[in-house]
Amino acid sequence: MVAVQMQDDLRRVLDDDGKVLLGAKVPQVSDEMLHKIFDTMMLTRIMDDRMMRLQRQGRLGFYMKSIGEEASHFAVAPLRPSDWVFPSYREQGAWFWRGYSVTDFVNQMFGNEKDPVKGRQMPVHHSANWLNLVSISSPVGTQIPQAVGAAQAAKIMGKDDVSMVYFGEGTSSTGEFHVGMNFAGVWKSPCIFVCRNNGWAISVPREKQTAAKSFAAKAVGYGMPGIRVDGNDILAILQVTNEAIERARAGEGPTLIEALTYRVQGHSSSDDPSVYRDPKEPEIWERRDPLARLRGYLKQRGLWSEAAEGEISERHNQAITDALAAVDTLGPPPVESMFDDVYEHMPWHIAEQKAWVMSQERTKSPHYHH
Amino acid sequence: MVAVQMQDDLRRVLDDDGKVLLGAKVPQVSDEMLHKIFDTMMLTRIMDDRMMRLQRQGRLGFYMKSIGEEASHFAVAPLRPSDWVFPSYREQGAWFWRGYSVTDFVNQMFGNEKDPVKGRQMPVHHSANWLNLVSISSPVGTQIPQAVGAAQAAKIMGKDDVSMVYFGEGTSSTGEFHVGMNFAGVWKSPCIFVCRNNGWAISVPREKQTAAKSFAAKAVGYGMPGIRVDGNDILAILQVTNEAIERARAGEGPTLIEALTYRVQGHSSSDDPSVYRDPKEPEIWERRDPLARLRGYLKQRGLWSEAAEGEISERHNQAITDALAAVDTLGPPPVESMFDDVYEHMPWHIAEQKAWVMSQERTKSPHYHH
Amino acid sequence: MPVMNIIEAVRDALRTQMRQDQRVVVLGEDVGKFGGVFRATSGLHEEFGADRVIDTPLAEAGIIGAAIGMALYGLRPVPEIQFGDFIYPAFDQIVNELAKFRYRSGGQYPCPVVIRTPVGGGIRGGHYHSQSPEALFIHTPGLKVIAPSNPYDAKGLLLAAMRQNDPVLFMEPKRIYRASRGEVPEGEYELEIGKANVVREGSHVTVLCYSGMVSIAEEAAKKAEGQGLSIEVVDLRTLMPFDIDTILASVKKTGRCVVLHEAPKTCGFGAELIAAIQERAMEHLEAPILRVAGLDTPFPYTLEHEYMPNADRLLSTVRQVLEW
Amino acid sequence: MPVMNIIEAVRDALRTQMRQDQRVVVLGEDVGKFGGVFRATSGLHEEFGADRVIDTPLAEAGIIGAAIGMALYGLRPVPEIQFGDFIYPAFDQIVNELAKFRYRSGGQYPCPVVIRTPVGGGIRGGHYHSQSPEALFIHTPGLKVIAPSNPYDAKGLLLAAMRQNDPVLFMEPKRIYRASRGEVPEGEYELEIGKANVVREGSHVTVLCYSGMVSIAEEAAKKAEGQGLSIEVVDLRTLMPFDIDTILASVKKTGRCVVLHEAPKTCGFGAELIAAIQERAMEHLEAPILRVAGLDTPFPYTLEHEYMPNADRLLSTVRQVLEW
Ligand SMILES: Cc1ncc(C[n+]2csc(CCOP(=O)(O)OP(=O)(O)O)c2C)c(N)n1
Ligand SMILES: Cc1ncc(C[n+]2csc(CCOP(=O)(O)OP(=O)(O)O)c2C)c(N)n1
Ligand SMILES: [Mg+2]
Ligand SMILES: [Mg+2]
Repeated sequence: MVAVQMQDDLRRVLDDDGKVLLGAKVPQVSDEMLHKIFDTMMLTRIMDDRMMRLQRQGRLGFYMKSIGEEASHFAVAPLRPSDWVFPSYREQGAWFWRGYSVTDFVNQMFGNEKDPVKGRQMPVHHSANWLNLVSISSPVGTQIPQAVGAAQAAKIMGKDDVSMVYFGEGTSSTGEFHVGMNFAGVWKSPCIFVCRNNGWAISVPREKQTAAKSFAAKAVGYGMPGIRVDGNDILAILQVTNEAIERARAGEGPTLIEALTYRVQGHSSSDDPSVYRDPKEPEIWERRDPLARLRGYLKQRGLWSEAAEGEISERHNQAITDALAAVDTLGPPPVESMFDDVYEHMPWHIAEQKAWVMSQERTKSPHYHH
Repeated sequence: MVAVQMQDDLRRVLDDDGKVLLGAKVPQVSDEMLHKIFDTMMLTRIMDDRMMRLQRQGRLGFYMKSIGEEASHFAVAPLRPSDWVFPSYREQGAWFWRGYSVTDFVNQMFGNEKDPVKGRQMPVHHSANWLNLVSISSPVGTQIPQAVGAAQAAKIMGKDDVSMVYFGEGTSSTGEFHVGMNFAGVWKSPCIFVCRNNGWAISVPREKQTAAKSFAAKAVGYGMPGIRVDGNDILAILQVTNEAIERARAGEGPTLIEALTYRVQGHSSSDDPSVYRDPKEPEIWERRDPLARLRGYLKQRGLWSEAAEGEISERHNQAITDALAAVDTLGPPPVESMFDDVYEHMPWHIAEQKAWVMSQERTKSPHYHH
Repeated sequence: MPVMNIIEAVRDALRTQMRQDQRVVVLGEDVGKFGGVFRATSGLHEEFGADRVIDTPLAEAGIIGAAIGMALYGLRPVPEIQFGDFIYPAFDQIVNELAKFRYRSGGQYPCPVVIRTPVGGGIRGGHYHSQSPEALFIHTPGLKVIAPSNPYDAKGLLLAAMRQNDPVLFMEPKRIYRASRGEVPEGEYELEIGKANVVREGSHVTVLCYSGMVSIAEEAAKKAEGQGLSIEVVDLRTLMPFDIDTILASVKKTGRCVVLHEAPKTCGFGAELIAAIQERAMEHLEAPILRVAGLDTPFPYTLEHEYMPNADRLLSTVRQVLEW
Repeated sequence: MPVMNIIEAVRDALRTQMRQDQRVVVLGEDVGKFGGVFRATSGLHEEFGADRVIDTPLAEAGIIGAAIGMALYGLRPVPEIQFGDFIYPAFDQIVNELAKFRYRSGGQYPCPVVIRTPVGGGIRGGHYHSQSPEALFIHTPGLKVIAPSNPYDAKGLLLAAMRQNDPVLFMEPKRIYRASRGEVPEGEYELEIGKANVVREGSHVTVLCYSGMVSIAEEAAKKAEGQGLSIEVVDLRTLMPFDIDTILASVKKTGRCVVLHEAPKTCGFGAELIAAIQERAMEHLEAPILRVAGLDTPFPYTLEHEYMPNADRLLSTVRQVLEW
């Protein structure tokens, strides 16, 4: 898992310091896009840090970091706004890239009255229909056949939108992975499958998820191309997703991308990886940090300065601080709202329960924190 | 699908007439075993014919033929009695090979008082725990992870038994196929997966089940060997299953076998294939009939005579006639028995329902036929 | 008005709506060229093409998962699950995804998928071609559950289902797919979802039923009539949300009630009806509400007619309630 | 006697039985080295090795499917489903296979699999880490369903479950996994499956409850006591088969009853209890039986304590029943 450099089926453009590898083809990416990716990757990392700190302070119920895996989030970068994205729970960068605001993000964490999903779901379960970012759910893998359905719907409706779906390597063990991949293969749906192989599914290492040589190899069973890419190499990510999107849009069908990366921290704020893995393992991967590599590349291209990074960092930190300050003034969603959206129109039995609950003594939700 | 001869990844030993192909390695099979296979294959075909005729006469509720696919049933031939078999619904030959009697078979068809499963399930849903043949269920694919569990249990308990599981190519699309194959790969379970690729899943042709090059190719995704074999070539079947069983018993793990064959008739007695497929298609395959090819091979080896075949045919027909005659004297299972076996000991609520039903006017089951 | 059976009425509803609304697509196992194992979609593939009448690989989780994605993107999928007994591989997609999409996204993502599936026994189908799983879905907030008993209702309710914006489980009574015949208007009409139908008025006892059991109740009511016993038969038609007003009105009138369904008794929908009625109308009840239901065993093969409720059992239970 | 919490009691039951019976194996996601996300299996991997404490790939259908095969071959698997909310991918294996194996094989193939899974809300888990799916399994003939409320019962019932021959769904109340503490005997003992426990005697009204709701009922009963109101609290412990005798005895004594559960009200287990009681003891009922239950919405996050039943709601409903 560690010896990434030695795997010759792996697409790479940058070395671990962010230098372009000898003979590597650099994808066409505008400086503007590179800047924006760097900026958004910074935001992602800063947000992770801030949220995790809040969680440790007991102010937030739950959080899931993605540190070390952020490059894979930008597989969405070459998409058009009209394309659809079906995320799992660990691609914060994809949300910010598409325009999800720091305020929405923070409000969702708190499940407060401004939470776009009205306090209905746990932290990190976003939804933004105005960005074609589909509601995240906890059961892993369910989004995979859904993404295929959306891709196929576009095709049926004569549009050239594509779908992109994210999931972890552990999730490739689910039945949903199989049925989704298989439908896409048969239907030639314009769907791009991004498997973030971060080495771990909670405490279970990837060797216990599959005996296949790689996750990309699974594409063979579905008659689609499977590509392994260094998931910490932003240029390689952009290269392979560009290709996959082009294929999909041209009607040539789906692609499976395995982004080889590493879950540097615990699975979530509830996890303690020291129980099940060697604390040395993350250290090796930290040297391959995607943000540092992008920074290295930008430096070489003369696109980076300490001042600029300082400005980015400050701006994002400030935005988060502002959003958190606003949070202090926000309460939970109104109790009445708990009964909305089960159906389009409230049926009698829910109306009855609502009336009853509202007539009862109010429960003060013991864990609604500011 | 038709051009079997041209597929070079396909294991074959016999040509379409039953002659050994130039350079083919003939597996070690005793004359006795060949005789027994021929005998059992004859029984399978005769049984199919007789049952289907009964069904057409309205005496039987339902039937599923396997004509043209019988060679694949004898993948079980190299197994030991202590090995376990998880069949689907279309491997009659496997049951007879292991010692399931004509009488049991016929009684199961009628769901009568002598039915080994007590009239609980539809025709062709056998169960024979004394032969390590596991109860068939209609939901396809469910037996696949179960077979892996049994195989793994043997390993855990330090026995060298193996499991063999049958399913159709359509069933490879289910989530259960994936999770079963994947567990077996990771666990290196002694499990042999036999995919009967008979070209059709009811009305759906194999091209609509997968975009993979073959079903055997799916093994790549699970880190196990996948072997394509001419499913109408009994010697090739014995060869590949021998190899797979040896590997499994030696602790080298699972194998996926795709037996390429063809569903010559309708899916079941309820089906009408003329609605969805070219009636010429089966004709081509009839020329590749596994029974005729085995007969051809036996002839060449001097192991066949018309008289012997006549005897076999007569013996089996007589056994079926006898079993059917006995059926005429048998009634349905007693109504009381309907309440047994839900649990080991009958709980109060079922006892109460039993008492109530027995106190009610008896319903004469309108479709209990003799 | 043309006379149709239930299969024809379902097909007519699908065809009518597909002609009107380009967004409606049908998908499932064998629904294409073959027209479905019960032929409910026969002719649709020819008329609307393979893009809108889609044969899928054999995977119910894929059928429903894909249908969800299609609905999110803007289609109106009407997936078929070949038998109700095979809906369980899609259970997670239905109860954790489809049912909760609107709610969990704060109303952002409605998910209008209408799942059609044949249910019920009496066709010599044994364990796996006979089940009645409605209770599992009624217990799942976010789903509507519809269970028509005749061609007229089937068409009107299916049309209504395809024109509203919530996920629906549409259960079709396969035993009487062809046996139940009746006049069905051509073209469009809708029956209101959530409204029961008093198919037969009576004064002594109310029988609540739905799907394949309605004809059994009617048969019993007819028999009873000769014996001076007046049974009111209420066909619930929609099980979620069920029509509490019609139910209460009838039970208050008769003072007695029996619930009839095919699914196993314990924790079946009958239990909910009883609980809901006694919560609201106990003072009107002159006897306990009893159930005639499927037995708490898996569905058997040979003895299926001993397993299933029938008119005699219903009448004997009605008498028990009357004599209480 | 040692004092344990529920997690410790479950672990102790597993360890005790695994020491006694070589056939017992544990399998599931993260149950090995990590010892389970709730640490219920912690230490077992070290003691019994990777062959008997098995980390599986991430697939619930595989976990249950494999467990079935293991049980058929002769092991005694005790699979863990990480959260009750994630049991649905295995739904087909549980309801169509595990539950029916003995029956469909004419008694040839018993299938003794004990599925452990944490259930219930109150841990800030939102939609997908809070559900209480018992009704779905109670409605499935062939399964036993057990739902202990405290460490003593958890160990005694889990031991009993692992020593009998039917499939069991063993639901553990995760909210009080650590909060509920009590004396638990060392070594072996069994509680009889199917027996309820009158945890508190009372004369005015019976409250039927189980799992995480028992402590809520006790809290309410304590509060009520000060107000001269005597509540009898019955902890059902086993939901299938439920202990009709104890239930009826209590309800006949008090004449009034409230059912308390976390799962959504409609078609929940409460409905069955009500139906069963009024069928058998209507003449003893002085008021309708009311339910205090989860609401008929998906389980929310922020407002989970508005969603879940609590002592105040129970008391207000008890008063409603008393004043009827
Ligand atoms: C169906 C289902 N089963 C179990 C879980 C519990 N669970 C949450 S995340 C997770 C591991 C997922 O690993 P992977 O797919 O590799 O994604 P990663 O967390 O590494 O990003 C598990 C088992 C779940 N959410 N859904
Ligand atoms: C889970 C499930 N879905 C649907 C069905 C209905 N069905 C029965 S057999 C069948 C086709 C199976 O095809 P295949 O696996 O190729 O086996 P074959 O019949 O060709 O032997 C279908 C769809 C089923 N039995 N189980
Ligand atoms: Mg992972
Ligand atoms: Mg087939």
